[in-house]
Amino acid sequence: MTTTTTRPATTRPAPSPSRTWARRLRGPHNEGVLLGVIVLLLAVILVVEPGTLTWTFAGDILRSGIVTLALSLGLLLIIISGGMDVSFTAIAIFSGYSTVKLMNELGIDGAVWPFLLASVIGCALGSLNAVLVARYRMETLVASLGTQVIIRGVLLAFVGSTYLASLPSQLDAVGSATIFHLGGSAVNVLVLPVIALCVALAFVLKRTSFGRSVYAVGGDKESARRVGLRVSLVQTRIYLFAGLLAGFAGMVHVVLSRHASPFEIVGMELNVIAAVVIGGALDTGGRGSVQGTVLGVLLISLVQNSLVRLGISSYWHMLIVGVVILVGVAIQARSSARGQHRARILEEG
Amino acid sequence: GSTGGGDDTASPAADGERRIVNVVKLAGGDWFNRMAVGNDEYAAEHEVTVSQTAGDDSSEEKQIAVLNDLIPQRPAALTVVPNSPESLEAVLGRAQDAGIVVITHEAPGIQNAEANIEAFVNADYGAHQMDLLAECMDGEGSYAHFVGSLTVASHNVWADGALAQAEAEYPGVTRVADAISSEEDQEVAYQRTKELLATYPDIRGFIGAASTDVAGIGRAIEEAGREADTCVVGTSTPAIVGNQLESGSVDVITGWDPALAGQAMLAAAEVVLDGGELTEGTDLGVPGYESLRQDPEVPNSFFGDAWIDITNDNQADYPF
Amino acid sequence: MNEQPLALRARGVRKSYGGVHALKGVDVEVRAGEVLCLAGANGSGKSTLIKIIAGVETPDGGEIEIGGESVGRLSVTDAVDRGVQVIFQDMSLFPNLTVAENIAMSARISRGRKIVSHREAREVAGAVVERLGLHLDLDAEVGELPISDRQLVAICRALALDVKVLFMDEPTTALTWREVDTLFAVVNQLKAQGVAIVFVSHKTEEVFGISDRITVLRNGEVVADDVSSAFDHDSLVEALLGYRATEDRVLSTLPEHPAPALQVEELSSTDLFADVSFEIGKGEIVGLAGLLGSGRAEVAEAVFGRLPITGGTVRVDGQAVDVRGVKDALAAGIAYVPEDRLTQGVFLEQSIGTNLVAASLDDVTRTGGLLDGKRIEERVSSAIDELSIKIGSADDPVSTLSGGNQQRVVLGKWLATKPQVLILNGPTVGVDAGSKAAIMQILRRQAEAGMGVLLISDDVPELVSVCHRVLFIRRGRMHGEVAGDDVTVTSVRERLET
Amino acid sequence: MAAPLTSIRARLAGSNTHTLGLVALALAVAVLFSALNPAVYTSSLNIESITLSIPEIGLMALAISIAMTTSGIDLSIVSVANLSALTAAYVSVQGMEAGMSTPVLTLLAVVLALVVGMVCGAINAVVVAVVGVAPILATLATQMIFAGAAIAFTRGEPIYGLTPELTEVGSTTIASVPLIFWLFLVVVALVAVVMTRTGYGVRATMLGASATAADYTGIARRKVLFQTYMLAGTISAVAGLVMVMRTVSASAGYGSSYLLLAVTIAVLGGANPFGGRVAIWGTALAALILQMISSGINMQGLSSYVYQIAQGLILAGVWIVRMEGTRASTWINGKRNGQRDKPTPLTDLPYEEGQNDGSSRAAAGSGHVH
Ligand SMILES: Nc1ncnc2c1ncn2[C@@H]1O[C@H](COP(=O)(O)OP(=O)(O)OP(=O)(O)O)[C@@H](O)[C@H]1O
Ligand SMILES: Nc1ncnc2c1ncn2[C@@H]1O[C@H](COP(=O)(O)OP(=O)(O)OP(=O)(O)O)[C@@H](O)[C@H]1O
Ligand SMILES: [Mg+2]
Ligand SMILES: [Mg+2]
Repeated sequence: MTTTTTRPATTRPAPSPSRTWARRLRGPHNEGVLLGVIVLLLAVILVVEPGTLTWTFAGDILRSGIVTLALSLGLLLIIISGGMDVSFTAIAIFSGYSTVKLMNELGIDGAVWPFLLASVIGCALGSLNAVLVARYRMETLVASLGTQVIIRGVLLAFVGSTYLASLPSQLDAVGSATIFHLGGSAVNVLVLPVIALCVALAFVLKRTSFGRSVYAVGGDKESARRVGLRVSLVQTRIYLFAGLLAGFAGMVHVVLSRHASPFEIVGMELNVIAAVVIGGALDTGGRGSVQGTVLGVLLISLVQNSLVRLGISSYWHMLIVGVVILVGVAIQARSSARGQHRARILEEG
Repeated sequence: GSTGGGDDTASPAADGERRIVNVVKLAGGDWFNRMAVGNDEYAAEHEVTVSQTAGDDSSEEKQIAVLNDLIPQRPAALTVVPNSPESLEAVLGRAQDAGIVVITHEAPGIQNAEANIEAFVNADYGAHQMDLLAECMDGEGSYAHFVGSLTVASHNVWADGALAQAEAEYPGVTRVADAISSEEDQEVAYQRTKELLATYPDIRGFIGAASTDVAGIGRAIEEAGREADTCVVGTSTPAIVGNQLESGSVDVITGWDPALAGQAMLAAAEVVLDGGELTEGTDLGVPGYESLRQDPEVPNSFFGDAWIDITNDNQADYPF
Repeated sequence: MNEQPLALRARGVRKSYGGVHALKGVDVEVRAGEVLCLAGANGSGKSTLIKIIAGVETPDGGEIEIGGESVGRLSVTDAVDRGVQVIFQDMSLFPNLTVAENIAMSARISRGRKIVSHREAREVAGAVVERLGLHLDLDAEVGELPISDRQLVAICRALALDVKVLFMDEPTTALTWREVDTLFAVVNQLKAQGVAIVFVSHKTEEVFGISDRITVLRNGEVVADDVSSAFDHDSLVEALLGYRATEDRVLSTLPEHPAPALQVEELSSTDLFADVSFEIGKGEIVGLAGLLGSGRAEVAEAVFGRLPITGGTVRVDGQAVDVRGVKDALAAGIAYVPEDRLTQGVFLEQSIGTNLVAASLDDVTRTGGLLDGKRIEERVSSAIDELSIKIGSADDPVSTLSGGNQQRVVLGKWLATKPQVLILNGPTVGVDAGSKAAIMQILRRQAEAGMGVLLISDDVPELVSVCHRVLFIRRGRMHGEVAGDDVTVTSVRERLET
Repeated sequence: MAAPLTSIRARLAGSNTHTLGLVALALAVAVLFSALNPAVYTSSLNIESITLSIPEIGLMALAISIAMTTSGIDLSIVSVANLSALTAAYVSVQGMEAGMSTPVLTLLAVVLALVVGMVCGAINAVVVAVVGVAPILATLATQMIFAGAAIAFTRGEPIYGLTPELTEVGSTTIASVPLIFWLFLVVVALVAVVMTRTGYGVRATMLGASATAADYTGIARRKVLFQTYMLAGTISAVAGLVMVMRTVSASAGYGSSYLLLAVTIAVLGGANPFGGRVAIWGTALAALILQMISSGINMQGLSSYVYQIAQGLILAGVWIVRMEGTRASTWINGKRNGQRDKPTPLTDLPYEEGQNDGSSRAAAGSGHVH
């Protein structure tokens, strides 16, 4: 095919090499900045209390971050699509608790299928959000406020409100199955499926049509519709998928803590949201990555796990965690504001 | 009759029968379900209808709302286990103004109640836990104290009582840090214990105040394989830590029977409703509350002698 | 040409939004290899028709045939599968995705792949960009691109797939005339390949330059349909308006020696423009011309306090003004009608009345701090009368108005602040010829009342029709001026090109 | 010609049908529960109970509603209220110990509590308006900071006690309605005037409707945000005063369950999380409705979890009814005008081109840095 002209359509100078370098270092969602903050924090700990940084410490952080991480994955999906969710904690505990309760009542046991069952329950509960958001176009935060109280209410009123002190034995065995030790800290086998889910979600987001649709919907819903994406279908899938992930996370929580209490997890939602957002997912949608979320969870776990080790009185813990979260979201806000440039117009000289 | 789970607050009383509502910290949960069992037993034996209710989470504001909503229904008496005694004063005052008798539990120093019935003197209870811990630790070593939250008064009194006892009686026993909050969450207790074990490798004792604290502590100790050289003492129930008592990761739990505490409140309410008076030595007819002690400084404050120590050996005796 | 088969045929298409009848039974036909221009004033229903044929909107009635086949309910993917592609008026891009991904998006969706490959996306996009002879950074995020590049991305996206019917809804509003040339070359190429093209533009020159046939819509109905040669400029404008309008040079009367309203001296803003100096007298209408991306909008935004000034001075009425923000500019008496009416100019979902007083709230506040309802009412009704804004009720949201009326609301908002200097950036973009003439008339009237006006526009005849002088800017520096009788369409074009 | 003042009301009126719906809902709830148990539900004691419970949560919802008008949110309301309550209680207790005259002390306690609220609001404002953090995240963090400060300051212990005057205000009733409820109504009325009849209120609404257009209209974004978060902080402080007057005590942990409830009430009242809508009286109405339901459910002896479920169902239900109502009326109009060959299947309705998309479009289009 013969082309018409060869003149440049736009006379914008190419971005300077230093800027592209800085941009790459920063990462598409400011992951680089976050990594910097984490390194800085580690350096501070190293100076203040060098004995703290041990393999055991790493193992403990892994252990404490794993549930938050599992919970954050579904939320990430929702935040990328431009939504907000506070119901995932209720979905998680509903799925985990009712699975164990069911196993107890029927007297059946298992190690793997309970996780699948909990995921299915989570998916079913996610469909409530899906209906409200995709069918009725309800504002996502509002929809999830409603479903959170409904799901928790149904759980406590109709499923059960008692503490289940022990899990069926095969399931409990998962909770004590160690794959290896990091220092003095046992690394539970459930780390593997959670890591696998992270990898899988990263793949889904980057390399699948569905994943790219999530970004597209988060970027501009009307544009998505106009290129032929069925926005409500994408949203339905997102909320089902997020429900499934929350259900799985609930089971991870229950198994790792080796008991089931219907009063747990709910109340954690703001912490998880903070982790995801510090990880670079803007609340306006269209942005976010699994890598960033992992770093966000890491940062928050790091802070929460080092306070006692640094000998800081517990009266100060909440204040310090709050300050760290504030610094994290502020850095994100500043660097994404800096990301918007006006193209240079003026000729040199 | 009565049921747990707060399902029938206003079940209409049989004509002329006295109606008492038991307002607890949180709807559901083993502890208060056990209290409801006690209520049931009491109701079966006396001419009284008892029901239990609570907010949907253990916050004082929800409890206030529940009480507020109950006042217009004018039950004869309210037996209340406050989430925060101070916050409830005003609404309990309203209840009293409406002619309702108010009896509380776990609310030392409360003013707007005809009586507050404690299973024991809180500071003594803390000291008793310290005695148990020190005995287990042979009077040597450092320990940490968990409370459900830094804003739960009784937990903090226990912690102070234990510390005072250690300072007075066990010079070898020291506390490693301020009381640590578990946020009433077993998982948090577990995490903090792991951090404590890492930070203070020679720590030897743990006391937990919230009923799930020792469960979390015990789990961390089990994972670290430190059952043998650590001592875990705390307030809990066999339903929660039975397994760990068995495995030795938790050594002794202490507490009181919520069923009996519930009954003691009902009995006290009936004494007042019948025009009687609670005094030093009153017998409520409930085990452990046969001879109430009255606080000389706070006349509406009464103590039973109802704490129990539960080890693996006797846990079968306490089905809650 | 007429031998070619019908590529698209719509019959009796109807659509209403609430009470607004956007289309009242429209018949349109295009043949393969034909360029049809869909002409019509603002709100005449052009975009609605396109959205319906693209499967974005559902019609209330009517029949659509694509490639000789009647289609029932049409979804976007159905339309794409049948070879329909659209360059939407608002571009409909994804600001958070890269250029490559934006361009390859419809291709990806239509292929229905489950797994995507970034390499493939870059290849697809690269091929289109190269075919069109464009230079676009495929890895840049669209949200960071200037508006003209976004327009190019939207064009590329529509051409990434095999296309049989191409709709172009005002694709040139953000382009310089050079880029328009490139686009037209592409259109001619596609035409030669037998693609049917439906082109929408408000610029009559473009319409005559490219189209074989013209279908004119007015108020949701087809009022004329003929080969282009059957129309001339005046008859086309008359068809779309239903009455005659002209674009002759009519200047407002200028005082002998006008006192300066705005003096800009050696103004600079890092990376954007430098040493910009000019003066506007009271009663004078001055044009500022330059290609898109020449810095003309940036100068205006800097004077209005939206961009940082790094050197030089601004004087209003002889007084130096330290413009650090919009508030300072407003206080000095500078008003600015921005480029993008929908996002910058109006509060779409707020009422017309509120929009009209939004910039002058302090004037309608009583000493106690409460708003003065009576004064507001007077202001609003006088603005509505003065600017002849056509509305149902002042309580209706601005979004219910047509483009021209929305722009009058923006003007009204600023005139209420009684500015000394009024700067307008593309005030008639996407405004029909009738409203355009009315807006120019408003400018002349305001100038005669002593206001200094700076008019930035791409529309050369428009500049010629009202400006006493025209200034030129190029790559961030002033580039001469023409004044008085030297202001002609030819002279301005020449200046722009060199 | 209608004036913009009325049009500001008309915007309310855009949600006016909404407000009317809320009134109808309130009546329905009142009738339902009165019928179920007239003796208790309509007793003056019950009215007193209901009106006693509303003010603190209603005020917090009001603070959120205002933040939502500017398309923000304030998650720090409960922490701020607690800090203010603690301040009032602390000043009272310390002052009475020092033997200060109680009227002076009362004034001091109230003023300091309000100042604390304003300072917290100003901190939120700095983070939102100057640093540029999205409000939901900014206040998520400051909420922890304020609560953390309260815990660090009190070591978690409640402060018990208040000047006699404040205690009196908290326990006085007029016509079987508590004084604090009348106070609440006054605050609501004042805020409604501020939001609909002052320059600030209109600017805040405009800013919420479109931040970009507000910038180009010379509405000082930072200033308006500052005023907004200071106002929200002050209202939270009033809520804190109401709390402390009601309970005669304050603690760092009080009211943790109020946060999501307050958001729910604000939304139910008609606030739009995307901004541009003023819903002050609607918020007050929504607080009333939820409290009436809570009281009725308790009266029926149902578990508090049933109330939770009801709360969620109402939130979702109000929305669904509104949506289905719109669908139905479009459909009926279409029929009446003979404009429709066949009814549009519900699932195929185009994606709403509302403010929602408008604002995302606006955000995408604004690449300007200042
Ligand atoms: N989503 C909508 N909701 C309500 N009314 C609408 C909607 N879309 C279009 N309209 C109305 O339908 C009519 C036709 O609009 P349309 O966008 O098709 O006009 P147009 O000819 O493309 O105008 P322009 O030249 O300004 O682009 C207008 O009155 C417009 O206000
Ligand atoms: N551009 C604006 N944006 C937002 N609010 C404004 C603006 N202009 C005025 N106001 C509000 O109107 C009130 C009265 O306006 P006035 O012009 O007297 O104050 P101001 O000089 O803008 O205030 P400041 O002293 O902070 O600059 C101000 O206190 C402010 O609340
Ligand atoms: Mg041991
Ligand atoms: Mg159009």
